[in-house]
Amino acid sequence: MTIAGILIHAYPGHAETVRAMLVETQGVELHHETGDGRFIITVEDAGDTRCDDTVLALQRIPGVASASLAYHNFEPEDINTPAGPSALPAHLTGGA
Amino acid sequence: MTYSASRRDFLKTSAVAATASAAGIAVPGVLPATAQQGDAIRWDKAPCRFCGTGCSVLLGVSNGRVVATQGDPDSPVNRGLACIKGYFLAKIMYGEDRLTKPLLRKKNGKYDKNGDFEEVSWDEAFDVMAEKWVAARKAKGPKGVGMFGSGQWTIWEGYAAQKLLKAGFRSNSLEPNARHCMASAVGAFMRGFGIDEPMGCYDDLEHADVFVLWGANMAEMHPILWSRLTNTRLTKKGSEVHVLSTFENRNFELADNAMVFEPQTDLAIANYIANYIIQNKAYDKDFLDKHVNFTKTPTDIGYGLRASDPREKAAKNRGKGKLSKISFEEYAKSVEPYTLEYTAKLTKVPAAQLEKLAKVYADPKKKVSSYWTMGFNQHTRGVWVNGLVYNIHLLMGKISEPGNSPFSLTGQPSACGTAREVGTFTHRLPADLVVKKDAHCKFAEKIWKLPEGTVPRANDKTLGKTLIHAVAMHRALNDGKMNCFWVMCNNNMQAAANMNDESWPGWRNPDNFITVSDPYPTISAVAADLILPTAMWTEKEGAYGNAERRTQFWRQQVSPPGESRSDVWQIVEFSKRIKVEDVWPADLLDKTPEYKGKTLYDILYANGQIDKFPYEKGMVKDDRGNVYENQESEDFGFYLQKGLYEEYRRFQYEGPKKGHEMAEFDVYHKNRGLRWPVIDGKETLWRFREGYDPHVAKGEGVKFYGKPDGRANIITAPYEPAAEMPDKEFDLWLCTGRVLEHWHSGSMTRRVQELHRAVPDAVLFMNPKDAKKRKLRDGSKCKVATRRGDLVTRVETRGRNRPPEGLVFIAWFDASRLVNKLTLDQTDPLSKETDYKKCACKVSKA
Amino acid sequence: MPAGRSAPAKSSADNRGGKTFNRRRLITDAARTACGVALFGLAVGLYSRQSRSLPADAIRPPGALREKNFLAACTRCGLCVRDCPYGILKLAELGENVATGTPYFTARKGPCEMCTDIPCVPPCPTGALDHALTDINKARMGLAVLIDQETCIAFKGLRCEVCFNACPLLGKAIRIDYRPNARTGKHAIFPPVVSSEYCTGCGLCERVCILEEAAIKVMPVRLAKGALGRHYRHGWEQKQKAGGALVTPDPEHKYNLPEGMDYEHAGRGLIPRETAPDMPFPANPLDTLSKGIGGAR
Amino acid sequence: MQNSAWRLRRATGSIASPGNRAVMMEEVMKKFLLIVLSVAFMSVDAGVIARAEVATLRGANPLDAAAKQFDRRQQETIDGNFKRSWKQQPPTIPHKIEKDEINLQVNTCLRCHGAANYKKEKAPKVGDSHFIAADGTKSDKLDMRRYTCDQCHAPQQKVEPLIGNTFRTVKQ
Repeated sequence: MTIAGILIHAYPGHAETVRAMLVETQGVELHHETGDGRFIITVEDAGDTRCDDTVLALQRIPGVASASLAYHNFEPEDINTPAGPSALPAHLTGGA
Repeated sequence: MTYSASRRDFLKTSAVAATASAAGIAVPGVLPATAQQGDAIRWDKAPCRFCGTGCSVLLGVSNGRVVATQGDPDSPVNRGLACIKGYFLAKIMYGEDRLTKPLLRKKNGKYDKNGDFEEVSWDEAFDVMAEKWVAARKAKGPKGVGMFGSGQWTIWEGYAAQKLLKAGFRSNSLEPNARHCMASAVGAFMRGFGIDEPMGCYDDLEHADVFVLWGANMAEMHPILWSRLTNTRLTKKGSEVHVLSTFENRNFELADNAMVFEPQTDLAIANYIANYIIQNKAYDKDFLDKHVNFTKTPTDIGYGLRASDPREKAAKNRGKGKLSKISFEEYAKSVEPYTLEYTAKLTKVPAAQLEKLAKVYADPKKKVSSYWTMGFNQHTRGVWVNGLVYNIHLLMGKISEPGNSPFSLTGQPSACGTAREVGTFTHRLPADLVVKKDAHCKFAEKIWKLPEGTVPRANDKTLGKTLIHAVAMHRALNDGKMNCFWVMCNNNMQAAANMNDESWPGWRNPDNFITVSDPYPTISAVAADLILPTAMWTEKEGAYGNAERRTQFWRQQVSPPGESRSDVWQIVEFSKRIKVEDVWPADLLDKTPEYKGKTLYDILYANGQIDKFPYEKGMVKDDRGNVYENQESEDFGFYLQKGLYEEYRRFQYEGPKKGHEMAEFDVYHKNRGLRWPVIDGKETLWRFREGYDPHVAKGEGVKFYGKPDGRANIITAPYEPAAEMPDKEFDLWLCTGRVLEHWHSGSMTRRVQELHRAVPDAVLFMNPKDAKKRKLRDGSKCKVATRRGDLVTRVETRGRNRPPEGLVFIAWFDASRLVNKLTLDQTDPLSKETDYKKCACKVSKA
Repeated sequence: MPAGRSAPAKSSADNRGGKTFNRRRLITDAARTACGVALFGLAVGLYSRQSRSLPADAIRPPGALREKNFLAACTRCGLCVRDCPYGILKLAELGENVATGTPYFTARKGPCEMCTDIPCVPPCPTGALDHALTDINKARMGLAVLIDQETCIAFKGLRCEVCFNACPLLGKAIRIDYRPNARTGKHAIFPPVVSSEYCTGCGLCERVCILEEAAIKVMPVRLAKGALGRHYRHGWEQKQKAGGALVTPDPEHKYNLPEGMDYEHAGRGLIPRETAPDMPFPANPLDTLSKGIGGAR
Repeated sequence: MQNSAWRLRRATGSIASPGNRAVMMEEVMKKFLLIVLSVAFMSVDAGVIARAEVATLRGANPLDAAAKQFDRRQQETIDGNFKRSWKQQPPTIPHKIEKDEINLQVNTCLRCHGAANYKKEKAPKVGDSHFIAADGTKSDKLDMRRYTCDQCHAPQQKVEPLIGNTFRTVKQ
């Protein structure tokens, strides 16, 4: 599972078009917009398009000044942690 | 998969937080929340599904599924503990291959013995079955049909089957798999005390000073009792543990006196101890004078093999067991040959160890509890050897009081509660009654509202000899004398001895129609012609009775999968298909004309007694307001389980035999079991002793009231060799048994991955020296062969079981290595219980 | 997970070996266009995939999420380290076996002092340290484990109890489980027993352990704890937690008993009723005294 | 189903030994292969059940024939150590021990793990606790209570479940 957190800077006056493009791009989720042209988005694999290709594509969106990778998590899907008990059983040290 | 989604959400939130943090942007509400889900679980109690210990567990149910278990902290048996099998109880109902529809062998749309299994409706299944059963009953008489049940049946399932066979089909061909398990213990109780089941209870585990384990690998087979015994051994000053076995097992870890003896010579050891007590005049003369008769049993009685076997022809008193009275002096003389020297030589146990054992029995100050299970019961002299240990306890008066207890443990959860107490044996009726006695049959007919003569007598005027025991059933199937066989709640193809020569050809005999009811496709199921999918354990309301006479109930916790139905439902529903005219003769019906034109269901179950407790949906409740289903009662329109139980209970209170009294139905749903006899709501811990047992009057002290004169029998019996001993070709003893992680044929435990991974295969436990002689080593592939068959497995020389030279051990849980292809269908001629512990085999490289 | 896609090779290869083309391209391309902030982010991306197994003696600050989540959330900003008043926390450096840039402490060198205001948690920008943690006693940084009973002198019957006395949750997180000393036959053993219900994993006990190598050690919970299968509960604990039996206890049992005997249903079983008790003290006090002297000899 | 199958693997999987991340990477790779394999195994298995209708734990072996015999159980063999659940747990054995012997004459485990040779053999040394006698005294000789290594240290077997189990805990 690949998930990237990206900070997008839009050129002044292009926020509208950039937002529209971001919303339409598969695998992109818009989480926050500052009002001064900055967007916080997450990107993940979507269908045939992989996260990394999407990130590259982002930079070619007209009106995008920069797309900066701030967070990237990359891990095998759903295998690493067998869901453990949420509460710890208190048997190791106590009782019979 | 939900996990994956939540992980994705978590990572996204982290991504947003990190990005925002890096850019110096404050994003409200992005800190990852770690939500804790509470679990809404309904808890209720149930006895464990496995061994005869009778631990109670609490079952957690959520959304119609069992989701969790815990040992029941309020159970006096296990006080919240569970063994590894109990730990995984929640999983046994969820094997992926649960059967959900009846399956019938068919070809071209019709039943065909050689057809493939096809899904059919319950109607079609029962129609085909009823046709076969009626035809077989008509053509071959009462032995033409037979039913093989279980010590895992609930009490009412056993009782319903008892009525269906003995009253409905008028056939005594009803046996439980407890025949392979407890029959010798029963035989010895009846001969010695005239009443079945132990006089002591598990409290003896805390009260005894000395524990003697005679052929009971408690460490693996009764883990929770073992943990109680261990606690006593480690905390009680002066306590000791003596272990006897034909091979070293986990018990030996705790043994103060560990003895490996030559198979079958336990008979000699018990006699030596009696001799020691007499020689040293240690016996309790007063007790003997007041409470004991001395008797002897016929000797040279054969080995329960087919009559054509040369060993049977050679036996002088084949199958005989009638006791004759002797004097104390005659008894003393009969054990005189068992001197220390002779016994040590015969048994290969060092003399000092034997003497040490004899001394603890002979010490009047030491409280001794003796325990045994299959080592004694699965024995061609099982009734004898059970009795020989009672002899020792009776000689010393060390019986029926806290800590002084000869105690036969059981291997099934309701071997006592169902097989023995309900009496689902060919020769028995409920509450210790027997079909041999006319008065007992008449009493049953009275309770059941049947005309006199309905229940077949053992030697019936019109039906002839009607008794047929488990091993004989397979022989009868093989010979085509029995044509219909219904196996419930056990895996008898894997469990019965001598599969190649008897069971398999018997079941696949083209004349025969075999029905197997099981939750899973066991090897018995695939060997059958009709498979009925069964609701198991807490998918139905049930009751079990454990080895200390404790009766425990449970409610239906979850619905069975698909169309599966409980055994009791199957029995009662099947009875609707049988018209009484098809199975009863006209003269019997003339006595009760009102039964004409009725079905067995009308006569046996809708008889005004069993159907007298009304049932409405939602009426089974606990005191916390939880409502439970009861599928059977809903289907039949009355509280079936309660009706069956309350009718059964009349045998205990109104019958000719006292001492089996249980409390009313509703009482048991509120407690973790009561030990019978329960009189005026009081349970009984130790029987036959004044104060503890309400059936012993004030001033009587001790009274063995199962016998007319109130005296127990000391029964002398000699050492006699086993049926098949190692010889030049087959040079090793083969012993079979269980392991801690798997229960019986493994049909439940092997579907739990954790247990399977712990012990995946049955291996051959062998002495390294024996292995070396055969150019084998630990892990080598080897072929184990007897005169009846062979199998291939791997050698294990370093495992938990360490056989002496000359003996090998294989567990029987492994369906891929059917060890009962090797075993001999030998039985104790008295109890008819199979001896799975001793036959001759050879082992070679494979 | 669809097995047909290239995910396995991609993820398993990670940042080493030959199959990292896509991954590398992503990083390099992204880096090329990145400004200062993005460079920082890149560092995060790289570090987050470093060693995922934390050494047993590295303890995370209070409120740290489960290790895997913590690594995913921590941006290595160092704010928690900055705000630790005792200078206990440090950021892992390259070459250390802890993911570089992440905060941790080593109990034996310097345990968490358990500040009541937990100053290290609030500055965490991402919630890698859970802001919901406001009571330091609820922190679960790790779990103390009496790791070697063979060297712990308390288990030999020597009076030590140093860890017990040092514990900030004295009597709760570490209690003394009194036992008879079977060897001497007349003394007691005072072994410390840790209760995971209370232990915060601060490490004070490990710090103070008088042995050359501590016999009690704080370990990450995942190493220290067994985990019961989720289908199983310990009956007696559930009972205690629920404040009573989950399934109603039996009505009173009655037994057939001879005179002078009682029977306790869930407990001792058969009990002989007390007859006139013997005098608890010997008539002559000197008896006891002399006995004591004799024993000491 | 694949999830639980995987979990079985997980339990015997390894963790990276300090400073040896290459091993960890290999492990991750191995795990993935295992997932793919076990998914394949499961689907084949389910197919068999559907076709044969009633297959027992013997698989498709008819009752009157000999069942397929189990191969000598494969031990999981890895570099480094198996994960331990807790510190006091005796480490499980990550290599084959079939040729090892422990008897009165010889203990071949000690040839590598004994105090004399462990450095040369680059093997983990027998634990320090094994050099403490029952009375608490330390010595440089192995305490004989600890002589039977395989009493506590067990190799791990690779075993597939015979049949799946649909049990779910409340959270699943």
